[in-house]
Amino acid sequence: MSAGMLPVLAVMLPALGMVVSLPLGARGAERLTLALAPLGLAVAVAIAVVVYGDSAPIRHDLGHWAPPLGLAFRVDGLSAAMMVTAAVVIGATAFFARGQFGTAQGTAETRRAFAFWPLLLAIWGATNLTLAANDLFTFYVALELLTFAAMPMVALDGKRETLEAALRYLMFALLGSVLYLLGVALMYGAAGTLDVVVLASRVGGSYPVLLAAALMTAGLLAKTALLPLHLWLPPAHAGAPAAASAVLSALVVKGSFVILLRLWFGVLPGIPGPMAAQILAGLGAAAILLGSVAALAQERLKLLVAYSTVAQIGYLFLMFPLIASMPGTETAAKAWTGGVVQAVAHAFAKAAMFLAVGLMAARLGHDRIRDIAGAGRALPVPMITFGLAGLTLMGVPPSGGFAAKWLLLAAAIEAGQWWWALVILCGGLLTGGYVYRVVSVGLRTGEAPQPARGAEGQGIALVLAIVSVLLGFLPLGAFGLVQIGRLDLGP
Amino acid sequence: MTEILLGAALLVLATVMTGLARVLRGPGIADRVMAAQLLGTGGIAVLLLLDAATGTPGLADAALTLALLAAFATVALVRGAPDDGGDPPA
Amino acid sequence: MIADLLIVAAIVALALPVVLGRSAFTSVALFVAYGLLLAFAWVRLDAVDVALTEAAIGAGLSGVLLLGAARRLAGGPPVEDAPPGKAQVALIGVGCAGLAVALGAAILALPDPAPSLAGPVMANIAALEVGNPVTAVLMGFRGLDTLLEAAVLVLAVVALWALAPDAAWGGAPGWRQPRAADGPLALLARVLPPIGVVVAVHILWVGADAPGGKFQAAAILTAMWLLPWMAGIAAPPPISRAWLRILVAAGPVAFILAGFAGSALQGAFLAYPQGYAKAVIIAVEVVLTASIAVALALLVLGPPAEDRDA
Amino acid sequence: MTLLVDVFTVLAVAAGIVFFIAGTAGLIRFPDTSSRLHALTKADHLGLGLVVLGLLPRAESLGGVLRLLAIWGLVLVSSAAAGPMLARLARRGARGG
Amino acid sequence: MSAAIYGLLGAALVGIGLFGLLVRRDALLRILAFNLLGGGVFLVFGAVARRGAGAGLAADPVPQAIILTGIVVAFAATTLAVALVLRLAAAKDRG
Repeated sequence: MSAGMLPVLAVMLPALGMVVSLPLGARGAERLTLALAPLGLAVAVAIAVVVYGDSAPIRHDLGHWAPPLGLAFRVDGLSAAMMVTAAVVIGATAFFARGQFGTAQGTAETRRAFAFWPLLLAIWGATNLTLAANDLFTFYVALELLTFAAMPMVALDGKRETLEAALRYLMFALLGSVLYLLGVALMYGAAGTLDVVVLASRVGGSYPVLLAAALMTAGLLAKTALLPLHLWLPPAHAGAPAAASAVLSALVVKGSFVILLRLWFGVLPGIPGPMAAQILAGLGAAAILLGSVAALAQERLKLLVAYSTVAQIGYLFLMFPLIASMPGTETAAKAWTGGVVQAVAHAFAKAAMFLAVGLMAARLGHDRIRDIAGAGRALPVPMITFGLAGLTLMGVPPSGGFAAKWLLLAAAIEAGQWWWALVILCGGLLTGGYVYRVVSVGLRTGEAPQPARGAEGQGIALVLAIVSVLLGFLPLGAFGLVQIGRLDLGP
Repeated sequence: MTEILLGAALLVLATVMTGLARVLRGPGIADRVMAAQLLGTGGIAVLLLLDAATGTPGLADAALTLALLAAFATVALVRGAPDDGGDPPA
Repeated sequence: MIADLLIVAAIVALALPVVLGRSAFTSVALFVAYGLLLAFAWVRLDAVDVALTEAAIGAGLSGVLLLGAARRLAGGPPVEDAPPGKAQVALIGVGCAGLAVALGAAILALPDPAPSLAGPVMANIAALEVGNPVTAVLMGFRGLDTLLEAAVLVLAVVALWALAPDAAWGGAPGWRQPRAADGPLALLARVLPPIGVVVAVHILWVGADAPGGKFQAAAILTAMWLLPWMAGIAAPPPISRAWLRILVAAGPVAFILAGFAGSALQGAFLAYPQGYAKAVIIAVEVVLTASIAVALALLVLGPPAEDRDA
Repeated sequence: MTLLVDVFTVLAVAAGIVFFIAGTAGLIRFPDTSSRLHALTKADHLGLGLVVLGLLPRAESLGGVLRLLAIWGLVLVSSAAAGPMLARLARRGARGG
Repeated sequence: MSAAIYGLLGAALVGIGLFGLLVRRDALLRILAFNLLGGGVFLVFGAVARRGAGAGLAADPVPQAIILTGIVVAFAATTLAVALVLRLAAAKDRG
């Protein structure tokens, strides 16, 4: 088997699993998902090893039809790193969710169990598709897969508030994808292809291309929930069950972000002016500051974590002006690595945090922050998980979040754009504020904490949090993986 | 002959477009449904005339599809009208 | 030219009141007419394949879906938030008009001669052994998109059922239709489906070489299956039925397996064996048609509803 | 022979168009719903029927003939089925705003 | 020529649909507006396809195939939105 098959497996195994989940029913789908999790992780790791070993992206022309006529998979370092992340997060979530969505032998299928497993697999497959595909329309199909899987995840509880959150999310997401598709149409009209690599050599800064890029960017920002298009995210992510929130925050918003990276630095290297990149990062900075302040002001734990996602997404956009203003330099490489590591570290940390918060809420019967006193004693492991994940979000050394934020900070200073460094520092302080607020209340002695019974799945959440911290211990050379095949440096 | 058939197609098209005024004006639901039905029938005639004139493959099949679906849509419009509860379940 | 202007004017004349209308039912009726007219636009754009799909899905299936919804919501549509103020509406209007103008200008500014893949498609179509270039693109050059789209439909069914109320889980999809005692509808519901099935088979069969194919055939089959249900003379099967679920999943599974067979035999995912390309394509299309038809029908019916037996 | 066919087609199609125009005019001008319904039915049955009749001799194969007839048949059946439903709807005076 | 006309029609439908989506508050009308918007996008794609005529074809088949896929996906999205709106309405009825 050639290495080219690996990306195909990464996409098709979850997709096939999702499809056969329907006839298998809830119990069969659960077992299939748990079996696919290690298999998919092995595929992702193999991809990372091959890409790192060859120092080149994996390519596979589907049906032997090369672009621009056909479709090709292209997995570079960024994709490989994100695929491993996705496999770990999905696998961890799957094992975590067994308690809540498992179907015991001989019991009837419930709606929630029926839906959860195929939706989880769909999110996995669609995420891998955004990472492997290299065609603007295939990206569109991947975006729709993500939306169709994420929307019912939000509404899984079936309560009225979650249904409202799901409807609002669906409207945002559909508007986002239709604007994206409009841009795709113009792009094809201007260049006669949708392949990212071929497009880079064909498009100039003509008016239709710029309008197409603007439409696609707007659509993708709505899906990534960058301020001011974030309104749908907090109610959606806070209303979903913990296991669902974990993948929604960790992976789903990253899918559209990766496509945005492909668009800006793959299709259009150097074409969007520095001003556009500054605006994008300005929105990111606003998201960091306002999102963190909003998180500080929340009364409920899950909403706090959701607003924290709004803020952490902001960091991802700081890389745009740094790369755009210093193309091809060491500074751009730093910014790129910083941005990608931020996406990876946030995925682990936020998944861990949502799972931990979910455990606390399930145990305490509520998630009001001022009433969680005593949680530290009753639920020490989730509390530690929350704290560790918080370290990564703050960017405290030696966590993965520190590595990411440090790289971005250094790149900002090298690029002479010190204002972004200031934003990163302020964001770190604000993040520290809301994490501390939760931990300090939680560690206070509360009234009669229940006997410390092990909450199911708390170990899994803890492992994710530890991974998010350990990322910071990786030797710097390992981060070189995400540099491989960077499209802004040419195909 | 081709020109004559094309002209005929255009004439039918113009006619049924005029009928659209009834869809827009109503006032009753029945009127709107009728106008939509005329649009379907006229559309079929237009497609058939175009097919005879140009021989573009697929047009006759499009007319056939339209004939099937127009029947379907009419039923839907009638059944979907507010206050049409049909007869009580037997 | 005159025909084009007529069609364009009529479509705009219908689209505006759809958006501005006061009653949801009227808007939906206008929308159905709009869908029919759009089919003409596709014919004029030399996209007969799309015209067929638009007539079947845009006017037919969407019409049924939206009319049913309008009827159920007739009591009181769920109003989300307060309506925007006049100034805000004006601002949005100007913005949308501006976008439309910018978009129009971009379309007129597209390069001439237009870049196109028509040449490469025709140069390579022989390898796929089908005569309809659109089918060649869907099943060959961009087969991955079609495969994924079939998966999207399965996912949509899962997502739709996930929205069912817990109390209704496992029941038959959709709300129960009142029975039509008056003859004509019942007659139509009995006469039309057999004809429709023949037409669907015909459309699927010619699709390899002429406009037509699985989406169009599937949409017709869906309509034919829904007709007896709409007339109240037949009930859809409960969603827990194994055969129903297998049928929905069969198409994408067959397509993915065919793809992997290509990997094993030809060294690339979705590569068809030489000399058997058409046979494989048609076999996959037949299974896909059945799956898509069932999936579309389930999507139109909606999730099982609580007041089914109320 | 071809000339004869052409003349036949032109006459039949022209007659069909007359019925389409009449049906549309009726739909627009007639004062009440039930008379509009009658006008519409004429257009449906006769207008399309004459067009189909005119095109029949031009069909290239037996399949084409069958398809033309099937199309007309479908429209006849569905219009016949929809008529009473429409009439009932009109009697109840359902208004769509 | 017809490509340009229908391309402009697509642009107009995008504007109309977006306006409806942003201004109307009735969920069903929003779904209709979303469909108009989608129809406009597909028409733009169709105009692009028509412009790409060549090699003996009246239009570029690649965008046409993409439109077909897109129509089916958009329809699936519409069914989900409708189901969600109906479910929400039922939930509200119950209070």
